[in-house]
Order: sequence, then C-alpha cells, then structure tokens
Amino acid sequence: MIDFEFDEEQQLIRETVTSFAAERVRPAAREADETATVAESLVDAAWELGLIQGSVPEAYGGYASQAPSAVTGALIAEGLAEGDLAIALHLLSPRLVVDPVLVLGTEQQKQDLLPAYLGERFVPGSAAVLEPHINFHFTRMRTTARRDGGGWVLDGDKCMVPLAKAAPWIVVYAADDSGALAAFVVPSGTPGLEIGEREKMLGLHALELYSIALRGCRVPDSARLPGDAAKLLRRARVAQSAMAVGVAKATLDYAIGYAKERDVFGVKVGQKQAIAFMLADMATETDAARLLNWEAAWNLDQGNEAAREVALAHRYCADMVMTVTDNGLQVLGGHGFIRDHPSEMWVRNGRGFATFEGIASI
Amino acid sequence: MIDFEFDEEQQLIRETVTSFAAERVRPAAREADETATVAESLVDAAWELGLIQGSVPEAYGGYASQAPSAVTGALIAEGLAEGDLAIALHLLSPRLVVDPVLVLGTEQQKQDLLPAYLGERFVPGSAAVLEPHINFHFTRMRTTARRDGGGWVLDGDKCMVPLAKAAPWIVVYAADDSGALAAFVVPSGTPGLEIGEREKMLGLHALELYSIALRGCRVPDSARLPGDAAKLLRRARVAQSAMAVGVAKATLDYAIGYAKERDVFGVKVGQKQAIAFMLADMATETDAARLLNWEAAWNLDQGNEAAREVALAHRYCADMVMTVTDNGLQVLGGHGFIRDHPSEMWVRNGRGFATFEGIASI
Amino acid sequence: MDFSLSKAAQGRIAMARMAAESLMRPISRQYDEEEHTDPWDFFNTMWEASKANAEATSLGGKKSGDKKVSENTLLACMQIEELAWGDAGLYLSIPNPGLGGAAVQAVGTPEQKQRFLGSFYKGKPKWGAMAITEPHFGSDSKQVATTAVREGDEWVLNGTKIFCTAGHRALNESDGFVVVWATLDRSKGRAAIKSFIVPAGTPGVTVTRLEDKMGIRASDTVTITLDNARIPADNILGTAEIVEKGSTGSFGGVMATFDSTRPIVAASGIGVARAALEVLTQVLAEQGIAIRYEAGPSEQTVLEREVMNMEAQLQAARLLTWKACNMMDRGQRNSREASMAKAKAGTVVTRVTQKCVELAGALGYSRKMMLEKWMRDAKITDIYEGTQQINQLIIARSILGYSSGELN
Amino acid sequence: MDFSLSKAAQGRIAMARMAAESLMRPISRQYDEEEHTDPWDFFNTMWEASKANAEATSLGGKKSGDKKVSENTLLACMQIEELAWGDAGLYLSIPNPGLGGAAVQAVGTPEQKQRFLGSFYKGKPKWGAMAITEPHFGSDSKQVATTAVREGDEWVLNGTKIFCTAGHRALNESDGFVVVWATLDRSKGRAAIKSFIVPAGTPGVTVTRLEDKMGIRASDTVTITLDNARIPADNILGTAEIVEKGSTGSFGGVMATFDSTRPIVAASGIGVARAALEVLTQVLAEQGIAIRYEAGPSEQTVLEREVMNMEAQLQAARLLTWKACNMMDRGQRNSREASMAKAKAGTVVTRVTQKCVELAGALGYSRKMMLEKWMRDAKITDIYEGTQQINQLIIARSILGYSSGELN
Repeated sequence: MIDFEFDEEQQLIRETVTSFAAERVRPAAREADETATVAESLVDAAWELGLIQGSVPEAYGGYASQAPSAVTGALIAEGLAEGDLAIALHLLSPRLVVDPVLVLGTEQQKQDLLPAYLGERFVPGSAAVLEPHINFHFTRMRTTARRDGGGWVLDGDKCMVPLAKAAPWIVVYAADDSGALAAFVVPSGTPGLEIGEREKMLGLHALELYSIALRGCRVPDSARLPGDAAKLLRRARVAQSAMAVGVAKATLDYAIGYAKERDVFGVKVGQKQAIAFMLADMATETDAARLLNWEAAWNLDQGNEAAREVALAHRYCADMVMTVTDNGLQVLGGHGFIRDHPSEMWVRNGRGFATFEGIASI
Repeated sequence: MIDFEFDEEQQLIRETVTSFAAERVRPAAREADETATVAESLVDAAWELGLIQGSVPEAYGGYASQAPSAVTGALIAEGLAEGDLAIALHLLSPRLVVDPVLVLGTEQQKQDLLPAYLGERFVPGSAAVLEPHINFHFTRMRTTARRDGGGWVLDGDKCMVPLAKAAPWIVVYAADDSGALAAFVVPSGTPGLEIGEREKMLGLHALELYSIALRGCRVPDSARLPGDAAKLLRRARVAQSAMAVGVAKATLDYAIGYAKERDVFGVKVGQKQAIAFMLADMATETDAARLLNWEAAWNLDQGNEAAREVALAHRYCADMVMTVTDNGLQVLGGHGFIRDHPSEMWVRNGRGFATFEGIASI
Repeated sequence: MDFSLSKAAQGRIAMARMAAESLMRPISRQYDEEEHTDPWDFFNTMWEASKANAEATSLGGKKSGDKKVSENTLLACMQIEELAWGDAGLYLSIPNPGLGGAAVQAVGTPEQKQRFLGSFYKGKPKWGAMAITEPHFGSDSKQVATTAVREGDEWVLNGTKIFCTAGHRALNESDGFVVVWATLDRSKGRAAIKSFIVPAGTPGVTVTRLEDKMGIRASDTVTITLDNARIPADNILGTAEIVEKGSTGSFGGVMATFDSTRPIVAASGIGVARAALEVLTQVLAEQGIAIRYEAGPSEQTVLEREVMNMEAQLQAARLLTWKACNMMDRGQRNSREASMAKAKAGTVVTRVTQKCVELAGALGYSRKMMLEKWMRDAKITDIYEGTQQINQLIIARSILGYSSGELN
Repeated sequence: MDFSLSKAAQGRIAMARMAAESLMRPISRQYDEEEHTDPWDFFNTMWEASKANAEATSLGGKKSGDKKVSENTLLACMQIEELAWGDAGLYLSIPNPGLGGAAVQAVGTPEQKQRFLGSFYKGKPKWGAMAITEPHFGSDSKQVATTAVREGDEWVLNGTKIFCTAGHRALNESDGFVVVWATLDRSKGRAAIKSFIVPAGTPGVTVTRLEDKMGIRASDTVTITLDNARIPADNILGTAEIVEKGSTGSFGGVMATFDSTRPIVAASGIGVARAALEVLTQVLAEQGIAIRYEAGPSEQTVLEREVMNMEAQLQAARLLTWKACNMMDRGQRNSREASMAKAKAGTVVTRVTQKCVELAGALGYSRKMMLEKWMRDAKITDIYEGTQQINQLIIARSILGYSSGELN
C-alpha cells in the first residue's frame, strides 16, 4: 500500500548521512568552493561511513545483503548534497564505476573490477557522459564505439568528466554501430584516451572535472558492459534529482533561518507575506519534487523501465532547484549576492541540474 | 524617437471609446452573457460612434483621411473590450469584412463591398478562420480553395464564425492549390456554404458564433482578395491582443476596487502583501503586454511584415490575460466564483485568446 | 516506502470509477447546463449504494482492524479523485453527511454521533452541510458574527451564512442538517466560536439564496438566514465553555477537521484535472501524437513538453495529497502537509485544466467537449476549504514556527 | 506614439556599442576572475572619452534644446544597455560621478553642483558613490543609524555603511566622493535623514571591507566605516532642517532619485540578458536552428518556444523601461513606472540568463563561454536599487492608493 514511512535501514542511513553532512560537509563547503579542492581528511572520514561498501554484495567485498536500491541511493544522495553538492559528487564518485558494473556487468567484470573499490581507502571513480555541444541528449551520443576485430574503438569528445585524472577507470558512454547506447570501462592510460585541462564551471568548483578526447581509443570486448546503458543513466538521473532536492532543502533551511533573524519595517523579514509565501512555496516544491523522485526510484527498484517517471522527476527537480535556489538568494537580498553566505553557491550549483548527466550514480 | 504619448486623434478616440465602454458596454455585459444576446440599442448607439466609418476612406463612404492604422485599431479594441469582450467583437464585426477588403482588395472590390458597410445602420461582418481540430494554425489551413475554371471551389469546416447567419458576407480563409493562404469574400446564400448550429463556448456567450461547412462552395475569381492574407491575420492578432489587454485592465481595476473594500484579518485585503503584490504584478504585466502589442501594431503601420513582433506580442498577451484574469478571480476568493461578479466571466473570455484567430480585425 | 496500490485501494478505485463512468459522466453536461435542478435518479442510486455499504460496515463486513497501518484517509482520497473525475459538481451533491458530518465525527459526543450519523443512512436521501462563511468575511473565520444565545433548553441562533455547499439539499430537499459556526460572545474571539447542529425543519432557518456559479453547478451553494432559530441545547458540538484554544470542541478542534478535508479537496481537484489531461492526450493520440518523454529541447515539441509538465505537476500534487493522508492515517500531525497538498493542487489543477483548453484549440473552447467545463469546475479547488493564500499562510507559519499573530 | 530610434539614439547606441566591443568584452573574463583588481587601461580610456565629452557639452556642442521633448533619460538607458552588454561589472566601474553624482545633481545647490560636478572631469580618473545601506537594514532605509552631528563649521559623521558600489575607487583610488545618508536625530524618523558629501581623504573614513561577490566582480562593493569623520558644513545636500516629507532635500527628495536610477538599473540588466540571448541564438544558428515564430505548439520545439518567450519578455522589460524614461523626459511623475521597469527587468534578466545557461547545456555551464558569467552578473538587477519586493511594494501602493504606512 501507499506509504511514505522509511523502514529501519532507510532511517538509519538517512540519519547517518544527514548528520555527517551537517557536521563535516557543510562546514567545509565554502572553502572547498573557493579553493577548488576537497580535503583528503573529509574523503577519508566519508569512506568510513561505508556508503559505497554498503551497496556492494559481500561476494565482491562489500557488505550489502541485496542489489543496490535506487531509493536508498536517493536518500544518500540527497543527504550528502544538502551538505554540499561538489563534495557529495566527489565522495560518491566510486559509484560511477561500481554501479554500472553491478547493474550492467557480467559476473567476470564484477569480480575483476569491484574489489578494487572496496579496500581500506577511497578510490575515485569516473564516468564520461556529457559532450560539449548544445544539442546533447543521452539517448543520442555523438561519441561512437566502432566494432573492430575483437574489440571496440572509441571516438569523440566528452566534458565534465569527474576525477578523470585520478580515477583508475572511466566508464565511457557512446553510441555503438547500431546507434544503441553502450557503456565501456576504460582503464586510465589507455592509448587514445586523452585527458584535457581541468574545466572551470559556473558551479561545482570543488569537484575536479575534465574534458577528455577519445581518439581511436581501442578497448577489448570485455570492456563493454553488456546491460542496457540507458537504464544506468536513468539511475544516474534519479541520483542527480535527489541531489537537487538536497540542494533545495539546504537553501530553504538557510533562508528560513535568515528570514527569522533579519529585521525589516519593524518586524522580521519572515513575517512579511511576500517572503513567507515564497518560503512556503519553496518548502512545498521541495517536498513535491522529493516525492516524485522517490516514486521514480521506487519504480526502478521494482525492475520497471520507468523512462517516463524518471524523465518527469528529472525535469521537475531541475526546474524546482533553480527556482528554489534563486528565491533562496532573493530572501537574503543584497547579502545573498555576497560570498559570505552559501546562497549564491547553491544557485550556481543548482543551475547545473538541467545539464548534469551521469555525473552521479546510485 | 521613442515616445509613448498619444497624438490628439488617438487621445480623442481613446476617450470616446473608454467612456462608451464604461457607460454603455460594461453595464450590459453580464446580462448579455447570461442571455447570449447583444441588445440592438447598444449596437445602434455604438454605430453612432463611427468606429467603423472612421477607418474607411471618404472615397468608399467613410470619413478616414488615411489608411486604417493598427495602432488606432488597437486603442479601439482595447477600450471596447475593457467594457466587454463579446460585445466588443460584435460591435467591431463589420471590420472582419471592411479591413480585409481595404488592405487586400482591388479597387473594384473596395467599390463593390465597402459602401454597404457605411450606411445609416450597423451591418454585421464575419470571417471564417478557425477550424475544429486540435492542430489548427493559421499558416496551415485544412480548408482548401481549388482553382476551377474561372473561379474557386472551397471545401472544409470552420468554427467560431461570428454572426455568420446575419452577415451578408463572410470572409473565408483557405489554403489555395499552392498551399498559400488566401481570403475569399463569400456572400451569404452561396450554394455549398452551410451554416450550422450556433455554437456554445466557454466564454463569449453574447457573441453569435457558428460552425460552417464549405461543401464544393463555388465562388468567382473576383471573390478572392488578391493581397497577402497572412498579413490580415497578423492584423487580426494585434486586434485580439489589444482586446486581451482590455480584458486584463478590466480585471485589474475590479480586483483593486474589491481589495480596497474587503476586510481580512483586521485590515483591507489589499493591505496584505500576497494580494497587493499579485495586483502589482497584474498591473505590470498588463502594461508590458500593451506596450509589446503597440510596438507590433506600430510595425504593421510602418508597412513591415512584423511576423516576429506580432507572434511575440500575441503569445505574450494570450498568456498574460489568462494569468491576470485567473488572479483577478482569486483576489475575490469565493466571491470570484459567483456570477454576481464579472471576474469569472473575464476568466472564461480570457481563456480564449490563445485560441481565437481572426475573430477580431483592425 | 511503498508506491504500490493495496488491494483495498484498487477495489475502492474500481468501484468509484464505475459510478463515475456509468452514473456521473452521462449526466455531467446536463446538470452543468441546468443549474439548480436535482438529478434524483443519481441521488437515489448513490443513496442505495451508500445504505448498503453502511449496513455492511456496521455488520463488521469491512473492518480493516488487522492491518498495521490504516489507509482510511488515503482510500477516501482515492475514491474522491475518481468521483470528481466523473463530475466534481455531482460528487459534491452525493447525499451524505458531508462536511457537517465530518465535524460531528471529529468533535461530537458519542450521543451526537449516534443521533446524527448512526441512523443517517435510513429512509430517503439526506445531506449534511457546514456553514462557516458570512457576508463580511471569507478566510478570517474568527470573525464569525452569527450569535448563539442559551435560552432554557435551547440555543437561539441569529445571523447569515453564505457559501454553504449542499445547504439547499440538506435543509429543503431532505431531513438533513447543517453545522453552523456561531459565537457565544464576540468579544471573546476564537475561543467563543462553537459549532451547532441545525436540523432541517428548524423554524427560523431559511435558504435565502441559491448562487449562480462559474463551475460545479450541479452542487448547490446557498445563503442561509438564521432568524431566532432554536435548536436543542445538546446540539452544540463540544463544550459550551469558552476555553483555551487547542481543547477538543474549541475553535482549534473544529479547525483541525481541515487537516482531513483539505487533502480531500485536493484529491477532487486532481480528479478533474486528470479527466482533462486524459481527454487531451487521447485526442492527441488520435492525431498520432505520442509524448516523447526522453527527447531534448531541440526535438521535443511545445505540446509534448506541456503534456509532460502537466503530468509531472499533477502527480506531484497527488503525491503530496497521499502523503498528507498517509500521515493522518498514521496518527501524525499533518496540518502543514494538508495545506501543502491543498495549495499545490489548487494551483496545479487550475493551470492544467486551463492549459488543456488552450492546447485543444477551438475544440477545447467549445462546449462540445468537456474540457471547458472541467476548467470551470477545477478553479474552486483553489478557493474553498481555505484559499491558496490561507494555505500558504498555514505552511509558512509551520515552517517558520510563527503563530497566527506573528504571521497573518 | 513612436517606436523608432532617433538619430541621437542611434548615435549614442553606436558609440556605447563600440566601447563595449572594443574595450569591455576583451577584458571581461579577466576582471571577473581577478576580483579586486583594477583595469586601469580601461579606466583611463573611458576617462579621457568622458573628459572630451564633458568639454564638448560645456561648450554647447551637444545641446538638444531645440527639441520639443527631451530624450536625455532614454538616451542614458540606451547607452547603459550597450555598456552592460559589454560587461556589467566594468560598466559599474567606469570613473564617473555615479549615484553620488546623481544625488548632487538632483538635490544639490548650484554651488555644490559646481564644486563637486563642475570640475569632476579634471585630472585623473575619479569616482562618485552612494552609501545608504547599513549592516542592520537593507530595504528599510528609514532605519539609517549613521549619525551626523553639527560641530561648528563641520558635520561629524559616525556609523558603518555596507554595499557601497565603487566606494573603494571613490575613496582609495581617486579623489572622488561618497554621498552618505545619515540621521540628524533618530527619533525623528525619515524627516531627519539627510545626505552628506564625503570627499576622499576625509580623516576617519575607512574602507574596511571589500566584498567577494557572485557576479559583477569587476565592480567594487565595500563597507565604509565613519569614525568621527568631519566634513564641511556646506557638504550637506539640501537643508539641515528636519522638515516635512516631500520637500526638496528631504528623504522624499533623495528617494525621488530612484525614479531615474531604477530604469537605468533595468537597462543595465537588459543589456546583460540581451548579450546572453544573442550568444545563444548565434550558437543555435550555427547548428542550423532558426526560430519559427509562427509555428504552432505541435510543431514548434521547446527550444524555439523558450527563445521566443525570452525575446518577448526582454522586449517587454525594455519597453517598460523606455516608458519610465519617456515619462521622466516629459516631466511626468514616473515612480510607479520606474518600479515596474525595475521589477520586471529584475525577474526577466534573472530568468533569461539562467535559461540561456540551461539551453546551452554543458557549454552554458562552462566558463569557456560567457553565459555563466552573465547569469551571475544579471542577478544583481533584482536586488540593488530596491529589491524585487521593494519595487512591488511601490507599485502596489501606487495602484491601490496606499501610503507606506498602509502597505508595507
């Protein structure tokens, strides 16, 4: 039956992630943004939480008792992103390899690749999805994978590839000879995989993002993950949408706090209907988006294709987070424009959700 | 230079129309809506204003000194529609024939058709533009005009044809053999021109609207107005958009009056920011839409094609009037839903502007 | 977390859907056009069904006591979404205890529940109604000016109530009742506002006006005049003492019934908007237009995007509504969520139905299709049981932690 | 009614466009990245041009006294749209009398105008600035707590001012001045608030903080501390008497300068948004995508519709702005229209620039293109010189006929 209550495990994960985000991630967010780095100590601390390990079955070195759940993944993604989006993406980057391998990979691929991600320390993962042109859509990649003998040759340009320099593997998405979307696990150092300069963006300053060029990059047949790659990118959309909800939630709470402190016309800013109703709307929209995305996640967990549900939730969350973060800045007036407050950073990070594709995974 | 001030003639026309609308049209609006009629006496009184006659050059029986101006037409349309939309469309219906003939017609057509509209009393005009299917667009009519010997054969279905029963001529718009938009002046009683039942709509109750069927309706070559018919329908869009502004203005003023009278939480409704800001927004959007539409009208008067400007203004005004009328009802709360107040009628009339095509002309 | 429909939900939806399709849709346009007339066949059929259902329930046939979590509120919402999908005006006209009954259920004594609800489904069709609003106030319900004075074994009520849904059928067309809000002492504010059960046939109670409305025309909305109307002393809901707010039977207690009625209003609006969206997509399908959900902005048409947005918005409103119900069924405080559902649904169903009319072009604007009617019916969602603005106030107070004095 | 550009307007636009293209765009990204540095080459070039212009004007070379209707305000807006199209931060950094100068011009005595503006364009680049906001208030400017006390031939100012645009360059980088709002007596409210011209080099005046901002980073925004800052007695703008509102030199008089500065802010935002929309449509054109304005919803793509909406919204904002200017140039009261222009432009340019970033996908989000910068620059339009909310208040008061006491 329809029920919105968390089960015990979900409740536990949520509390763990939320308090880590509040105590460790948020305090580090502005400095991470200004210095464009994520502190090693923070990465180590997050690794101890076991957020990656908990999604991998014991057989491959993790301690999950079941297949990775999109709903649980959404809870983790939202919670961490409420702390900081760039840091959340960095901390969860191993999933960019782990999740595709688990969901799309063969038994052999799982055994070959997963244990490397389940050691004592964090190992960065990466995925190359986005392309630097205006008409990008994940169902119609321009990057191609051409059959060549017993392997594949990859050609194309990708951008916003997270942690591409440090990651031992990058999962590259491309259209194969039939035009179908395919995923390839490409080891770093593969000839023809050229990692470009670190990219500077509107937001996500703390996250290392690179453009990469694939120039006749040859990989063996075993590099291709045989499952339906579109399914993976739908899971990624759900994770991203959950992060949008997290950013919106952060914005809302900060704006509420400000509105209750700041005076205007002899009362608090929050006592003015224009601001109060704006906050009410932000709260409603954040909740609505979260529910819509949970439903999409739940559908994925049921094994449904959920193309429609994911598309609806993705679009809704992307629009919602832009409106909410923009209004969140507006509540602060001039102070919102100043980098002392996090609001402007949330606008910059929030603006990306309509663009981000595959930089988060569940 | 950029200047928004009216010239003397515009000022005079505006004052005349506005006071007629306030004194005669508005008081008649609700009864006209409920009884689905426009009183003869009102039609006669409006005829005395000379709004049609003033747009026709003296050579054809009018008293205009120059070609009909889209800007002046917009002023008239806005003013009358501020009184009531359905009545305004009825009163201005002669223009549905007069304007196409003046703008697109040959000298012979002008001499043949115009004097009939410039007698002592009002003669209804009509135009058949809209078609009863979901993908209608004026650039792609389904109604066809086929060359046949020395004449044309018209086939297709039209809806929302104003005053079709009473009008001596209906200007029918159709796609000719080359797919180009063409306008034909079809006399009432022409075989193959079948006038259906009076149509009931969401709004415009007072305006007689009919569906018509063209079944091998044969007209002579001289029935075709040789000019660019799309130009005419752009002029119609400007007139309709001006009416949308008039409806919005009516709504705004009524809502302001209500908000200043009605008490809530110990003050007037208008003293609450949520309502006050809604009204402020309605005022700004009404003004913005008016300016955008005037610019489009001005462009037409300069002889420019103005396809882009008209499309932008049309879209803007159609969206604006829906939002403004809906908010105007909302300001009244429960009272807005009751037919004692005009607000609900403005919503019903306002909703049509995205649909109306060619039922007003300048 | 679970997004699947229970067997009970599926059953309830199917039953309501059947009534909506077979009983409501066929007469929907007629009773929109013929305002102020009564669809007695429909009333009688629904009444018999409710009777049978009430008897079955009282015999214990439909108990769900063995379940961990109740889904009563949820099921009610799902049922009402279907009925409103059939016709929102007719749904509001179904003979039942209505909002008046909800108030008795929420704050009445066992004796009152027995007296007014226990044998409600006996005899001929009856209606219950609620009368709160007065000519001089809409949302600010602490302004109640209708007075209740105790005289011997009776309360004497005087005042005028407007916008009373089903008041005509409750008082003039049946042996129903209206729950009337009145004040014992205007100087004491909210705490002195009480509600009173006024049965049909009470002398001095007159329906003085039937409203002509934009939509939901099959439903009657009336003005009721109370001129020295005398009712038994034990027809007061809750205590006659002027107590602190928050106590049962006080203003706060009655206000709390909104926590269950607001999701229901949301659900009814969602039913109307869903009807419109279904018809639009059906017409599109007939034209060979399918919605490509995963297309990008340079491929997807405006039409496709609009449909996609409407589907997302409608589902968002529905999930907020279900959430508010789920919380109520779990015994959690849900005022904020109930107002969120109502506010969101009010906006969404207004826009969706308006947009459907627009996208269907001349067909949408014509009374040949139902889209224009659904647009007129949907708008009330954003108005009654607390306007958009009132619900925004409640949400804002909740998230900001403000009292009604601090934010109004 | 006329929508054509005069020769004067065409000339002014062309000149500004040239400066924007040749001087501003080439260094735009650099001074966004290198916050708190000074583009002296740009300053010097602009200064020399302004100097030449000022000399020409003082020689009567540019008089437009023979025209019936002035278009001075209009021309200023058109010029500023072009300059902000070049770079909004750099435009705000151009050495000129700025908002401080506008205040002197509006309410200063002839002597003050001569002293501070008459020889402004002599010597090295200078800046004028305005300091209103304080740490404890933003929009509610009657809360000014900075004090001005008369001691002999001097005013002694004490307090802290924040969000002062160009304050650093006015006080630290040049012989400029800042107009400071201060109260003669806090207990007397608005009537006691006066503005004072504080020249660079005044002891006790310190720039204590340079803000790090989201956008318009080339422009400095500073905190100024006034610690027993002494200025000559005749540096007060208007009278020192605490008079009724509305009088020249009073709070109302200074507030009236917003009627000219708000359209200017609107125009600057429009310039930024236009830059973004131009680049987007250019990129689309390179991809072979043209906007079909007359296509219907089942043909037009989402992308086309979005571009169409943005063009309409931007033009609507521009026309409101021009209307406010036209009224000012005609000597008509334009407070309502000035706020409409500002409020509308604030919303529009924020949304347009955000939407352009979105529609350009990963390119839009990247700092390789300028779209992301323009989004950051545009947002200030909705904040400074009165936030969206303040301008809505002004519009609402005007249409409802309410005083600031009745609606706040």
